[in-house]
Amino acid sequence: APKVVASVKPVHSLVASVMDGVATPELLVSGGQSPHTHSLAPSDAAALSRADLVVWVGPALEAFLTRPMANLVDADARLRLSEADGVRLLETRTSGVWDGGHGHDHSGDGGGHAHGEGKRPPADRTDPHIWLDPANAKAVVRAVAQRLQALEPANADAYAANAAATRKRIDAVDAEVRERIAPVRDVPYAVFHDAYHYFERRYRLNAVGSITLSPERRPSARRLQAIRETVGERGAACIFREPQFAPQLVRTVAEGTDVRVGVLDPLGAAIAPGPDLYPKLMRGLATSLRRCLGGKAAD
Amino acid sequence: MIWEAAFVWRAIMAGVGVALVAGPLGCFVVWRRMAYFGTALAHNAFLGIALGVVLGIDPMFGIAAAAIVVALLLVLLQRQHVLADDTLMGILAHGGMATGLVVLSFLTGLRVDLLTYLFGDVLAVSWTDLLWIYGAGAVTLGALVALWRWLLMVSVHAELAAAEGIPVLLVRLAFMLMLAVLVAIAMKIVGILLITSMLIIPAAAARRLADTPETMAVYAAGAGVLAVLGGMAGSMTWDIPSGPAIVVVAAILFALAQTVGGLRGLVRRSAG
Amino acid sequence: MIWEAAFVWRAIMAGVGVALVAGPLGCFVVWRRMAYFGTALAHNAFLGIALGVVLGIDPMFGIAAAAIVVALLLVLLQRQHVLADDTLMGILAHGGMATGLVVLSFLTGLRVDLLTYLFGDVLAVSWTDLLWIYGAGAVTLGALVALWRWLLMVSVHAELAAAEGIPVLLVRLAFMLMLAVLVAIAMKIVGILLITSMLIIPAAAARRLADTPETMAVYAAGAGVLAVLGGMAGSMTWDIPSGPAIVVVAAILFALAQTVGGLRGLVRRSAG
Amino acid sequence: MAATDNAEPLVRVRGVRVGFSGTRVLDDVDLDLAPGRTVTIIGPNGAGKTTLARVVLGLQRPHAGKVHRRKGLSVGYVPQRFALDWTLPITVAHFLGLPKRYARHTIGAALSEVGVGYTQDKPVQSLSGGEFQRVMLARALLRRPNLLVLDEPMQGVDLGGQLDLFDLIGRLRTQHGFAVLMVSHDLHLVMRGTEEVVCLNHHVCCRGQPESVSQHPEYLHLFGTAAARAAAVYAHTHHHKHTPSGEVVPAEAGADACPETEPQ
Amino acid sequence: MAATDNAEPLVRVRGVRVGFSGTRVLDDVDLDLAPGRTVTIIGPNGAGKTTLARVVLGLQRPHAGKVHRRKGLSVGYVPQRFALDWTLPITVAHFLGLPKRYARHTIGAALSEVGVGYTQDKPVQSLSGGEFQRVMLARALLRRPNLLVLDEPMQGVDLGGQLDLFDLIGRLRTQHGFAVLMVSHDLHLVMRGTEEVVCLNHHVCCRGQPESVSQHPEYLHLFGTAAARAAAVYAHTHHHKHTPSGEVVPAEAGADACPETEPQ
Ligand SMILES: Nc1ncnc2c1ncn2[C@@H]1O[C@H](COP(=O)(O)OP(=O)(O)OP(=O)(O)O)[C@@H](O)[C@H]1O
Ligand SMILES: Nc1ncnc2c1ncn2[C@@H]1O[C@H](COP(=O)(O)OP(=O)(O)OP(=O)(O)O)[C@@H](O)[C@H]1O
Ligand SMILES: [Mg+2]
Ligand SMILES: [Mg+2]
Ligand SMILES: [Zn+2]
Repeated sequence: APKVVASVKPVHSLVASVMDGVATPELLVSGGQSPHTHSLAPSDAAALSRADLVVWVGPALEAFLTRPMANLVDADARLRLSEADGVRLLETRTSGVWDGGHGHDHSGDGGGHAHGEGKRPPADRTDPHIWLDPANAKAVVRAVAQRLQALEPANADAYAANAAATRKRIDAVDAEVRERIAPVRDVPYAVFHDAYHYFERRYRLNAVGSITLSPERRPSARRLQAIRETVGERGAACIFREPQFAPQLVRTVAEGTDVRVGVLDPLGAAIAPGPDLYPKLMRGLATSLRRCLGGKAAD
Repeated sequence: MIWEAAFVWRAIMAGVGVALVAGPLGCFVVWRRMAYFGTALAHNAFLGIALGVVLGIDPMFGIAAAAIVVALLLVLLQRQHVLADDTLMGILAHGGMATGLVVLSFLTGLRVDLLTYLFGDVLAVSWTDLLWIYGAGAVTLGALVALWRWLLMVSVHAELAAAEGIPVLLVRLAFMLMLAVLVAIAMKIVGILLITSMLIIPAAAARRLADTPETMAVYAAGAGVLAVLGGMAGSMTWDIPSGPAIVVVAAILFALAQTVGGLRGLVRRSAG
Repeated sequence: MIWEAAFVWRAIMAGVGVALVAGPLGCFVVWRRMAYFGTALAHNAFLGIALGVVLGIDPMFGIAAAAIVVALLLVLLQRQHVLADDTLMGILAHGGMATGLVVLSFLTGLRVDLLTYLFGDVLAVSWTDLLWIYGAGAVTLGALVALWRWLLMVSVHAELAAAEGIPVLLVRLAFMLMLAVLVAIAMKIVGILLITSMLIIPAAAARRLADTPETMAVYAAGAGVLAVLGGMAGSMTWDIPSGPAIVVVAAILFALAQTVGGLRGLVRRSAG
Repeated sequence: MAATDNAEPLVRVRGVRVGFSGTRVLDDVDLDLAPGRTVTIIGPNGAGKTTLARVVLGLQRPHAGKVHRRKGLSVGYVPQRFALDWTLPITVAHFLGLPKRYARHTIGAALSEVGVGYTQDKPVQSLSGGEFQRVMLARALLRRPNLLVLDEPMQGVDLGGQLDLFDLIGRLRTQHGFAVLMVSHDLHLVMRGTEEVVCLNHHVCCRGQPESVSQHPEYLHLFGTAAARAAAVYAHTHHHKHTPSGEVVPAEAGADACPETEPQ
Repeated sequence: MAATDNAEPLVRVRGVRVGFSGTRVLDDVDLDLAPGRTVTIIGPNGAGKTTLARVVLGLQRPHAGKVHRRKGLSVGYVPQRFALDWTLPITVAHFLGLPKRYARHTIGAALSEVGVGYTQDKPVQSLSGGEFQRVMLARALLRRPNLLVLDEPMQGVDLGGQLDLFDLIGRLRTQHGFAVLMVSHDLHLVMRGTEEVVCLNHHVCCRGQPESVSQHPEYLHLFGTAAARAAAVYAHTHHHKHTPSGEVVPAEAGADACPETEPQ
């Protein structure tokens, strides 16, 4: 079987699902490690240099992999998902306050355009959280399966079957999430960092804004106040923090309002890696949203 | 209006609190060539967190412990008189950070948010944080005032001070610990970028305008407060992060002071 | 076995190449109290990247430009003789970083991963990278050897050197630029943690054992090479990240040298 | 130790030995410093004078022997070399008030007494060499110490100033009764107002009152020609060579060459 | 400028003025340094002697006036104050080979000539005060300069050493024909082997050959008593006060007090 390496947990889960019963792909960033501060151990480097296929999203997410991908991995073993066929990319939003509107395509301030093939955003402006849209997840599965089939024609059938099954599971979880979220779809909420654009668009959620564009960029007083005002004006019910980042900023925004604080885990930090991680992750997001927006605060 | 938001006032109060202590303390950092100290502590925060996890204690205590160990090691290594302080701090900084990374690599599954320590966030300061800042600040300032003349004497000439009966080693140690505690607390709350900047930059800006150590300390505190107010105003007017905005204003004040100091020197000379 | 993998050999060669240049250059960093310089450049990488984006050029050139600006500003500020180098570098480091962050905050939607530069990765070195390292290394070493005695003289006593006709400012500038170029290139390839450590720690370890500047330079290069070999071996054996492993071994060598140096001092004294 | 019987010494040094990397700098040195008395150490360059002063001050740990300092000793010290960099903004007046604060007029008076009243508000770093020595002396005297340790305090001080400062030290010593340990090369000046002279060349070559020491064969051996030549300097033509420690005294002229030195 | 007609001077200083924060340290100073000749600057502490030496060396930019240095001038310099810290491991022999390398025996010979041959392999930082001055002098002489600038080079050197070193400098000057600019307080020593003496107290008070200068009213005004007292030091009792620059010469005794000084 081909030696396959995947970068982060959600990607790894999709790949593992396609390879189910054939082999197990290796995971680079395990546990709750951040792809930001990861440094390669020799075993990682060895795995990369031996790999027949390395699946990652792209430099916007796994910056630490940029040079290893170029220098350790054979050119024909690289699979950059942000360039894969069928993956619809979004540009990162430039403003922290969105006009919501259930994920319709809005241009202008706070916009962030969808890009089909042919007009991709530049790499450093790509929103890398592509797996949060099940349609993209299916595109990923298709791309991975294609590559695996080409790599190992002997198992082509198995991969095809697995891919089909995975897509089916994705559809199922997609429906499940949609259904679970439906009651709270119109409830406004805010998030810590702008990681859920794909998810919002897919499920037409009413997210009103994020505290920061990405965790390493600190918000300005003005933006913080703007998000506070938006939260107040739009009557947001919840604001969601993330497990790996300190909760103070979220508390500051929630302060003095009756906004509840919830937790969203877009990377599956707390879930065991494997084919089941992806559905669990998506369901987890839905559950968290549903629970908080429906009236229960976390922590 | 934005000025009405409590978090803005807390941020300003936190910044001012840090500036008031960091200014005078930073003068000694500048005189004693210890600009690297904050960075050295920050690098060791990594190790502190790892230690905290291994020992099962709060990472904050791990960080404080690492800071104190760094301070002690530094005083110990200084006694050799063969390497300059910045070299020693560089070794401690990088050695500590590398050790922390190695330890962390064994503790897989551990979550370390380095960025929080690097950038912190004045905007996320809570009332409890303010208590910590002003509490630790008052203690530090008190100790600084109490030790002021001894510290100065040791900075002027350590051997002379020792000959005259000042317990040089203890004074040094006390200073390091003051600094370590302040940096460790402030690092957690406002981030290492802001606290080390507030230590160095206002003190350096004050240098050209001051004639005595005391005026320099007062000017440094003043420059720090100005930087906080200016930076916060900038952060509220334009969409720029507060910590960096404060540091940039401090750097601008430094550049201004350099220019003013230079001009004053010119005027004096032509008068001579 | 893993030792057969080409990337391991490339990593060792890169490490050895960096160590051979960083050792001798690092001696001057230690003598001239410039341990902070690498960190200052690294902090300004942010600004460099932002500049690169604004000007639409490769971030690598932006970083190199920022490094050169920092070096020039430092030489300029040094001429005032009022603030120590570490303070100046601290100001440049934090001021530059904060400015970079502010500029980036206007470039909305741009993602910059600073930490990549912090940690770099020796294991991901390509053959082209090796060429860069050895090329820049050879140029730097050549310039260092050519300027060696002048640089030494300026380090001993800048005024004396100036009186005797050495172009002090040019020599300083040349040194800063050498350092800036080396650090900028190595930062991109092996990360700032590794390059600044390799500058400071082996040189500091060599200090206690050396009697002349030249032996110190040679010992520093040797200690660096040892650290690379030891660190890589440790990294392979326990599967820990290579960069930090090398730094930890260097720190251990430093501690050993301190002990040996201390013992030697004792022996000599009792013989006296 | 004839002269030290009348009072418990402030500092008592016995059999002290100091070595640096293979060479013995001080060998079996005894010294007593009693209140109100001046001891002057003379000796060629590299003889260990500064090292001995540092031993007395507790700055250099002796590798053998004993040093006993009286409790509550307060020290005024003028080190031989001292450079302050510009990072610290500090005026002369402020420097004199470290670590103990004094009234401004006290400081002004102390500075005027050493002849540099006009430097009061100058940055310490801007002083000329001689001004700086005077300021250091003023600071040491201002502390009203029990023990004043002066390591070549007249370096760079102009000639008129040297005489005045010697007199000033003598006057204050009489007034306040402190002990003085002085290192000096100027034999003429040394011989005035000192109770005991110690000729040091790694070991104590000879010691005693100035008059008796200047007759001592060891003293003449070390300084005789120099002293004679200094007096005859105008008319002098040079045709012999006199080099300092390690070269002037032949190697075998070590401890054995000093039978006159009192054993410990 | 009588003495400078025979050769183009190595350095020509004209009407130089230097001021620091409100005080004028040098005022309208002229100076010529010609090959093979020694010029000695004497003056009280704070008179501006070091500042003038630094102007000659190009280390201090004059705020008015002109300094012309001959092209290709090679300089040997012994600064007044200089401390080296321990971060740099450097032996005396190595220090002498900076920036130009010399054969080890050349270095050894140069060190022996100033009486510290035994320090060759010691770290520079470990030297005693006098040893260090001697090493600095050896280094300056070794460079075989056109111009030797010595700022109180005998500080901390023992008395025998001072005489020998003065003789050495004189001998080498005769051999190699370099110019010497010397700052010194020791009037006795100064008067030997110098062609020109400049009495400086911010402005040039008087100048000329040693014999004529020592008769000059300005000279006597500045140094008369000191010189007399130094000679009579053993028998001397002190009852008048003589303070240095800024205090000794009353404020109105500025440039006007020197009618004898040749106008520029
Ligand atoms: N830290 C040290 N390491 C090595 N050698 C030292 C150290 N300190 C002093 N020495 C050596 O000890 C000897 C005595 O030094 P010391 O300073 O006591 O001499 P000194 O009598 O004060 O001379 P001077 O009259 O020149 O000041 C010198 O030869 C010096 O080189
Ligand atoms: N950088 C400076 N800033 C301010 N004042 C200065 C500076 N350098 C020198 N001075 C002042 O200028 C005056 C002359 O100094 P200079 O060193 O030239 O005196 P000098 O004649 O060499 O005295 P000495 O015999 O004591 O060495 C002194 O009063 C000194 O305080
Ligand atoms: Mg001495
Ligand atoms: Mg002088
Ligand atoms: Zn003679």
